[in-house]
Amino acid sequence: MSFHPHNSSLNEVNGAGALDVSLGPQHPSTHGVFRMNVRMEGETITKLQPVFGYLHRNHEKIAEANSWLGSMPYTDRLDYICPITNNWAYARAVEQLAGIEVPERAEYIRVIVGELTRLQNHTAFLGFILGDMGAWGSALMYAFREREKILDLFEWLTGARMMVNYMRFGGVRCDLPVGWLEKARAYVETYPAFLDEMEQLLTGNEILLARLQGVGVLSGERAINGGLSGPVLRASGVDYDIRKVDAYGVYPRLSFRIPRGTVGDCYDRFMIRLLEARESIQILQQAFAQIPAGPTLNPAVKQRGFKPPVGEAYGRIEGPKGELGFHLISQGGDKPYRYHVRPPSLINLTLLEEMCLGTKIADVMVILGSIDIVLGEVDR
Amino acid sequence: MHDLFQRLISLPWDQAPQWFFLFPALLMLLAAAAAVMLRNLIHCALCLTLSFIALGVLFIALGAEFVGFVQLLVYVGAVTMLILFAILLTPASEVAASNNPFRSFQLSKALNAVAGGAVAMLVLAGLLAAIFFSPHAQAAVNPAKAATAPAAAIGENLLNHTLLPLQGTAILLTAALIGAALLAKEDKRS
Amino acid sequence: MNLPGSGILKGMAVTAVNFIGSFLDRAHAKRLITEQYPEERPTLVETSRSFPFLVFDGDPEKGIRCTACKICEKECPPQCIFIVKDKDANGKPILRPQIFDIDISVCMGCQICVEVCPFESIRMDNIYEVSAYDRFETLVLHKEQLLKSNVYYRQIHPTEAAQTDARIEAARVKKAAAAKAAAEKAAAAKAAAAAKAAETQPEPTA
Amino acid sequence: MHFLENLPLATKKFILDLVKGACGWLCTKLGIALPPWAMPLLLTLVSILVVIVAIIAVYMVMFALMSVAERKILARMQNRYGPNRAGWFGILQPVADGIKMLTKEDLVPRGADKIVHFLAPIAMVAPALMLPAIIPYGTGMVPVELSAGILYFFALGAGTELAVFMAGWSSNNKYSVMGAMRAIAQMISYELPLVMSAVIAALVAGTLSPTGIVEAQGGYSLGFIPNWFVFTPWGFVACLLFYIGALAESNRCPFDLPEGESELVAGHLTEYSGFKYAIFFMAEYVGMFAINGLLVTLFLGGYKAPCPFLEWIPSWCWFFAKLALLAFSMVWVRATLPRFRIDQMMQFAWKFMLPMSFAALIAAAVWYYAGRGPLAWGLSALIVGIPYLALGHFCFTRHHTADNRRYLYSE
Repeated sequence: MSFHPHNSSLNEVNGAGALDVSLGPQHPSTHGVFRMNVRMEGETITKLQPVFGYLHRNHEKIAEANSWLGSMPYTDRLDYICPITNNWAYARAVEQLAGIEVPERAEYIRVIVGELTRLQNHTAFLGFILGDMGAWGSALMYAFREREKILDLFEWLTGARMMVNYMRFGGVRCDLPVGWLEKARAYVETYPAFLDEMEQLLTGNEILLARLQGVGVLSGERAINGGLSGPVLRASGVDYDIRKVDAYGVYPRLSFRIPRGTVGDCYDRFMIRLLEARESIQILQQAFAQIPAGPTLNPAVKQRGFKPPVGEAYGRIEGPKGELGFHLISQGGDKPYRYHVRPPSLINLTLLEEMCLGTKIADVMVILGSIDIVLGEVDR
Repeated sequence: MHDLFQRLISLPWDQAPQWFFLFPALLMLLAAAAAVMLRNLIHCALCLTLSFIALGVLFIALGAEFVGFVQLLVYVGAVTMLILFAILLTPASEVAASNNPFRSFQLSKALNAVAGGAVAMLVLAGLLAAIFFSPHAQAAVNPAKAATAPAAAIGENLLNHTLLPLQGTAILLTAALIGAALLAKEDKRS
Repeated sequence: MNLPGSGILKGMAVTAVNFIGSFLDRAHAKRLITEQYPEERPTLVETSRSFPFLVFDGDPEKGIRCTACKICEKECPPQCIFIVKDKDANGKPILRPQIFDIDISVCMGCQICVEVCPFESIRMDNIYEVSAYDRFETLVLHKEQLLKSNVYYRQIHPTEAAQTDARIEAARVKKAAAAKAAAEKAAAAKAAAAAKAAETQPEPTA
Repeated sequence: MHFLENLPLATKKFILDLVKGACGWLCTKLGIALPPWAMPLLLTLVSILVVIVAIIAVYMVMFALMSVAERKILARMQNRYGPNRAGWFGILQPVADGIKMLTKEDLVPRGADKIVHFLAPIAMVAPALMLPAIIPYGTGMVPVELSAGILYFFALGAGTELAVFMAGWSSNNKYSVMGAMRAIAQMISYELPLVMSAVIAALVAGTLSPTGIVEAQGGYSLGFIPNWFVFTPWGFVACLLFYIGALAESNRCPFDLPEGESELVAGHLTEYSGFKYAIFFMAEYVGMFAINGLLVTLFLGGYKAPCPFLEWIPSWCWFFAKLALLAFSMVWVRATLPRFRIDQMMQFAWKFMLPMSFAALIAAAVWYYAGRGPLAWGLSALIVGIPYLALGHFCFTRHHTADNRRYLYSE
């Protein structure tokens, strides 16, 4: 649709007094190559159509042509902000499929790296959403400063900062290096102070409150109907956390609380992340105290040439962004027959239009940011 | 060469500033003509702004700093902006109806033009009469009086001699503002 | 009731603290953690990994551990390894790669090849300056570029290399023991046979 | 120190003398008789030229320094290093940026209105460079002494709105037009409180001339507190309002909606590249310096020293020190605050800033007529304090507060 302000006006497109804008795929704040076809009256959104697939990398089909183990490094690249939890979800799905036991120490290590991932994802989220609101990067830089230190821990543990390829069927690839646990524990000690700093920078800020409160309200019922999960769902007041519901791994042995919002607007989504980060610190401290010695990998599992029995399994975990699940079908071969990812980012996006209608164009960016998507996971 | 230079330098250059007023004056007239004749409405509005600016410069050149600056502030800063806003917010179908009178010459249009010209002439004549025959204007034209702290003099005048009309204008404008706000609100509700 | 604007002032206090703190953070540990890369080289942790290389003992030609079994080629998820078995003069395959290429523009550094290799011959390097002007030729590493000595491996990954060496040594010892046992067994069998022969032989002579 | 104080004026005088001497020498050498009016006219022209060159040079240097200082300060506030590759501590970064901008391709969209697209940067930079003319930089250092100087400033400032509109509209890009619309709406809204708070200072000083306003702030009360307007209740409020208005007028965070990079890509600048973009950039910075200079003049005592024993430092140093402080604070604000939304920006202007500026006006009048003593202080503080709390409550804290949220926890 062509647009010529020279012989028309802002209000003239389709004669309906509306202006159609294609936001993205190349746009500063669509969090990657995401596109929204937006119809606006003035600056108010009257229609929004998300378009994705610009980052499609054939993940599921590649996995069906690869060995079971060979898909593990690919899962790193789904949600590249938190690769370890992607590993975990896939490993858990395969473990369910083949009925593999995981040693206790490995479960604790999984919880530790998983919660560290949650910490850095949630603080990075605070930075990203501030960026969407036009704050020039301070919160993002502070979040990334701390993320850097967590990534250093990951590098020490797994050899890579982001593309970790750490989990294995029945455990984790390698044990914690000597001194890792002490360093991680000392680091987590400093985290509450950092969260306090972030909270002081952000939560009282009048502009931020005005930008977030009452924007993109989503009722709990709609959130459930839309299949949403993770912090977005809990911000709408739904008490649903797979760590509690499925009680997988060693989570039942750790005491932690699930925060949930009451309004379901962007501010609640923002605050839920902060509160969850504080709970993650609790979990980490308990895990540091409880972690036992022992093997980290089930020696009965043959990683190379792994052939699970014929069957079907859906393994899921509570990822930092929501329910991350893998649906696997095995025909007994060395490759999955069907491999399907249930990415939280994609499912959480489905109600984007509903949240955005009637808001201003600047709010669209904030709402999109409050869902916390990573395009690697949306498009796969 | 030497003589030429001597003659050139002996020309009455100190009188030159008096002729400078021709630049803004011509610019103002040209821009005003363009504002009437151009096809593109935005171009018309921009030309109108140019003519406003030139008028402001003329005021300043005549020593009426205060009026000149107010001219710029009010006309360039506010009136033009409102005009541009109005153009951008008006649906284009209504905008497109405006046409260049010289492109499609018709007798009725020519008659319209003549009638419009006549009205314009009458208004101009009235303005000129007001300038040249009104006693206030005669007093203001006196350059000796105008040059002394124009801003202070205007303020003095407004708040002493014409306080009542000023307050009346203020009430009128406030009423207009409230009315506009109410109208806009009504429109939103329906 | 909060004073309007107090939240903004609190936020500005945080940025001010960070502004001053970034000048006070001389150790670059808390606030100013950026590494000034070309001047400051990162100190890599021992486990750090980038791309695979081939380990040899002693001589790069004779000491190459790889037997061109092609397991890594088969297991590599993005399929960036290409191996051709070497042949001797008679065209008979020998347990050595003639061509061993890794396209590091495709390699994703997952180290699955390392995990599946039964001969401890492929390991992860920690080089990180591999940019090149040509993406097709220069970034395909050939056998000559991939071959690095076990000494180098011990330098970059001491713990892991020690474990590997121990495993190889154990395997060697076991093999030697097995060979010795086999030799002894053979010798014993021979002796037994000889004894039997000796037992049976005297009869006719006796 | 007396020498330093007079340095700028002495330099100007020296140049004029030089021109005069050279001219006279040339005329006698060539045997030309000058008419009596020629030398004064020539000297007037030269002195105008000297002032113009000086203003442009000073503001260009300040722009160059600011463009690197802003990035460095912002970086430090975000715990980064900022530019440190070009020259010593990155000091040559503006040169590198300039070369980059000059060598970049100048793109004009095919559907653009080429003439207006070309004229917009010029219309932007011309008024911006004329703005600094009326600011008193030191004792006796006013480039143009105008009796209605404040008015001149706002009259020219209106020109930048037009330029932003021209840039946005002529680019024929949806983002650009939206940015232009936002720019106009924002500038019209914030012009009002800006002018109102300037009027307050002018009212108390009893003059529209910037020099007069600075001189009205001379002297010290109690021997050490300078009589700057910012140290009175009404002046403090008016100063803050003017500061916020200045942020909005110079399109800086949190009022950078016209550029609004997270929603409008770059707003009215989307289709500009190369040197035209650099000119916009420069005009914005020069405009920012100019409006900060006016703020210094109106409320921060202009070129006056903050305490009696520091008066030996040249007056123009004080002016630029205050200017630098304000520029730093603008970077600081940028490092901290997110951007307003368009409707909130408008509400803030009309529902908060405009009534507050009226309150400050009344407070100033009360302070003026109640004798400037403690009673006047208390009264005017009440007159600005109560509306502040009330408006703050009704516009912001009533709707948006962090305290009214509850978060439930489930085990």
